[in-house]
Amino acid sequence: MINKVVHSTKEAVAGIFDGATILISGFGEAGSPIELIHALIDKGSKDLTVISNNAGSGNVGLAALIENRQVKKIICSFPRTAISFVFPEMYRSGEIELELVPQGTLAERIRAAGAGIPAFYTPASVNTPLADEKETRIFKGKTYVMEHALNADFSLVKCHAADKYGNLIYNKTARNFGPIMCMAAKTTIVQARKIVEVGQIDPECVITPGIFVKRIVEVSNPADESVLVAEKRRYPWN
Amino acid sequence: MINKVVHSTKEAVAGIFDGATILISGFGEAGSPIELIHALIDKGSKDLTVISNNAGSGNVGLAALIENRQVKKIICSFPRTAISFVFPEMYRSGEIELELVPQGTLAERIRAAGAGIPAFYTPASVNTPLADEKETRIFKGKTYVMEHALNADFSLVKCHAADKYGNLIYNKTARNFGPIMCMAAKTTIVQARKIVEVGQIDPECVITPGIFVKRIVEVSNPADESVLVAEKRRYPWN
Amino acid sequence: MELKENTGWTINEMAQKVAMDIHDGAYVNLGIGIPELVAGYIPEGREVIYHTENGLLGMGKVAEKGEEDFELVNAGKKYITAIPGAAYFHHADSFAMIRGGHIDICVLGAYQVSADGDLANWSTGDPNDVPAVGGAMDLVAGVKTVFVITQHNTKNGESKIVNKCTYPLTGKNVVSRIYTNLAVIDVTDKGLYVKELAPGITFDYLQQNTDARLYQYQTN
Amino acid sequence: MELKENTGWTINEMAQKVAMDIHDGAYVNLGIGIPELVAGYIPEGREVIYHTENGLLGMGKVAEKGEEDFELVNAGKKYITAIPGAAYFHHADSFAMIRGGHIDICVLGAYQVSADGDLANWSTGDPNDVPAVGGAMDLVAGVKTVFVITQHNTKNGESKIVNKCTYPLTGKNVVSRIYTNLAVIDVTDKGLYVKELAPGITFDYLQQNTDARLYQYQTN
Repeated sequence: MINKVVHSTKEAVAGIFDGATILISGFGEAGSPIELIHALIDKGSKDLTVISNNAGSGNVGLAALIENRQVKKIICSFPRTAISFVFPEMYRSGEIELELVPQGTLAERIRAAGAGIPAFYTPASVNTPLADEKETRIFKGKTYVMEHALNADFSLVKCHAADKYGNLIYNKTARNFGPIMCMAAKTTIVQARKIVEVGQIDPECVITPGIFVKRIVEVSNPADESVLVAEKRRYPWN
Repeated sequence: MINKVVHSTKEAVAGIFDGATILISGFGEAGSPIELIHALIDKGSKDLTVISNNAGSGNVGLAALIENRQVKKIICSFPRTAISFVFPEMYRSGEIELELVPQGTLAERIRAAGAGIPAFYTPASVNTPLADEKETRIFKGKTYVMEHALNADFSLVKCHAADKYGNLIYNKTARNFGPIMCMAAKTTIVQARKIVEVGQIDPECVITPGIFVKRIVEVSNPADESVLVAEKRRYPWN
Repeated sequence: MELKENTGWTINEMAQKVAMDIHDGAYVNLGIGIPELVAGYIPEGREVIYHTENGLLGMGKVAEKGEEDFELVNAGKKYITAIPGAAYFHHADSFAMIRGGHIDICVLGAYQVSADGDLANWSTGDPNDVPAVGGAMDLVAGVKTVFVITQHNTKNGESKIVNKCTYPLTGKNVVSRIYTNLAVIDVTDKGLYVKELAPGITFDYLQQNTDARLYQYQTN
Repeated sequence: MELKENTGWTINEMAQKVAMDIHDGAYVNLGIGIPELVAGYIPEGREVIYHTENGLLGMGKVAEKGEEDFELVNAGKKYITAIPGAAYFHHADSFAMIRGGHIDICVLGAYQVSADGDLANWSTGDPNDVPAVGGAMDLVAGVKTVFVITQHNTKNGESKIVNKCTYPLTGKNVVSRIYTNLAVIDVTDKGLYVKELAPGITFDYLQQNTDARLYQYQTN
């Protein structure tokens, strides 16, 4: 019988191998699966390619994963924020690779991966350095750039509630990349604030249908990244 | 102040011009905006190109629009059903043009139009007659066909409830093409079973955000197409 | 040798054979018609989630008489129900599930299947027919495993399992396994291998009623 | 002639100028920073719906101190609120709104704007800077009307309105109107036309502090 619930974040991140490509949800701290990321730090998988909108803050979550030298490349739209220093320093010293992608193109490339679309055309970035060396094409007199799907081996996603089928709902703007990242990975791993009974999520309001989810772990009191950053916490915990 | 509610289906279909391209929601009768279609029959706009999954049943709704010689071309995945005869007869006699599109490609072309994607690649229909004369391309060793966005001038959509901002929710599988059709037309016209106060639709459960909707009309007791067909009704009403 | 109608398995037995090959936890899309029977034969203890491409994951049984909801239908436009834990979505999302390789198994009917696993099931090419395709081409292009369930021969006794399809294709090289009234046949890189014969059907009889060359698995 | 800091309109007056040009019922995306001020100056009687590209239509005011919700932020990661009638959605849907031409107006800051309406606002090209683009390229490519709000000159007195951008472009031929502390300038096919001058600013003064050639609308 179907039950995708696992009982620890350690179990949730099992099998994430060296060299894997991983989608990580979140827009800044909102929707960032910080406990799953910390479990991945504990696991120690290396040479990861991470696809995420930002590159982390302070010394926790995604920034800590980068600081722990587990990420060789990040595919990202906005790798700097007010309190980010880990990625910028490693980027300047050439220790990490960056593929900069416009935010909407990033989202659409992830959605395309989930939808079985290998490539599509977008007007964003045409005539800019980010379209250099990319194929362009004119449709109805307007120039577009061809962009490829961003498939991944794993995705780490935070949601509000899940049932054992893997149906998910999110909370407010913490939804952001979650639904499309769930679609685009071979193995989607979700941390939910609560796990509810099958049938408790209104079928009209399911945001991620269970088919896209492989493992769910309940993290009922997830850390607030901004609080950890303000307190100058560091993972592994200092 | 924003209020997209109009007070009659006649007012709702105002401005639909001869030669317009119109998206019509529904999968069979579920989600078919039959009252808006009838208003369009009353209006009499001609030489329409209709994009819809099916081609109507009996002598009401979309079938009646076709029978009334208002449609010159239909873009469709499945133009025959158990009780469809209007389209098949006119098709055989060469009175209406058909562009047959696989259902998923139809959906994706509509979504692409709404999302500003002029073209994309799909594996569906490769090596079949429906890909004849279409451009193909190989990505990672697999062949795909390029498909273009299906933009429209108008869309006629049925939903369950709407607020005056145009936020919409749907009912069960009557959702089908509604949300993507709302995105893909210059002017989206919606019939809602009920109009509710702004704020009554949970922002987490809005399916079509109001930005995609131009006009809403309340049709509180929409006809059931299958009942009309069983009763051999004909529009204009016999 | 003439093929009698209803030789071998009944349609329900064929559906049962398919059902046995659907694993616990599978996400399954059943085509319109005979494939719909499969849902009735999933063995006890297995939970299967049905997808219907018009926008529902977690399709339940057909609606009881008098309980029909005109806005709750399956791809065949039958009135159905939804299970607890179901989800509704729009067509682009529904076909993202299909095209994106998220559905494990689909079960489809066929006009013809070729030795290479090509499928023809949407058009006989008859110019008098109104062409209609629905989701068939998306399903065969995107679903991980495509099962075909079909009578072995047409009513005129022609083989549906052919060297090369003469009807317009739905997809090339897409079918994994064929369930007919006479046999279960695997489509492999090395040809069509007979996995199981219906009671009373011999390999030779099967081959005589099949255009395409068949092979037997070696047992030793 | 030397340009004094704070010559002409204040930032708030500039934001007010922009707000006056936003029509009732408009769907608007405000960039991070100065553009955010615009929301405070929408005239009474006009209803404007704000889109924030991280997944909300119907953004309300900034959250009150102590009322912040860590999961309700805008594109600048500020804690905000949502209005009644708001809707949440994922990033692909959010950028479908942008790319698909559904947003009426966006208001962005600028490093440089060219006479052709080219915009540079994401990178100074400094190799020591970590490049970051966010949604700027999608916004200028997709939103119907792009307004720029910016100081007319840099802190070093250089003109931000140039013949040709020297910084990396965000988009080519995308800006409709520029609101600076000195003037409101329309980007037209025939060049940059001055729509309004700040109090005490003459056309000649403006031209002297602007690299690109400016034109005056003919009044007769």
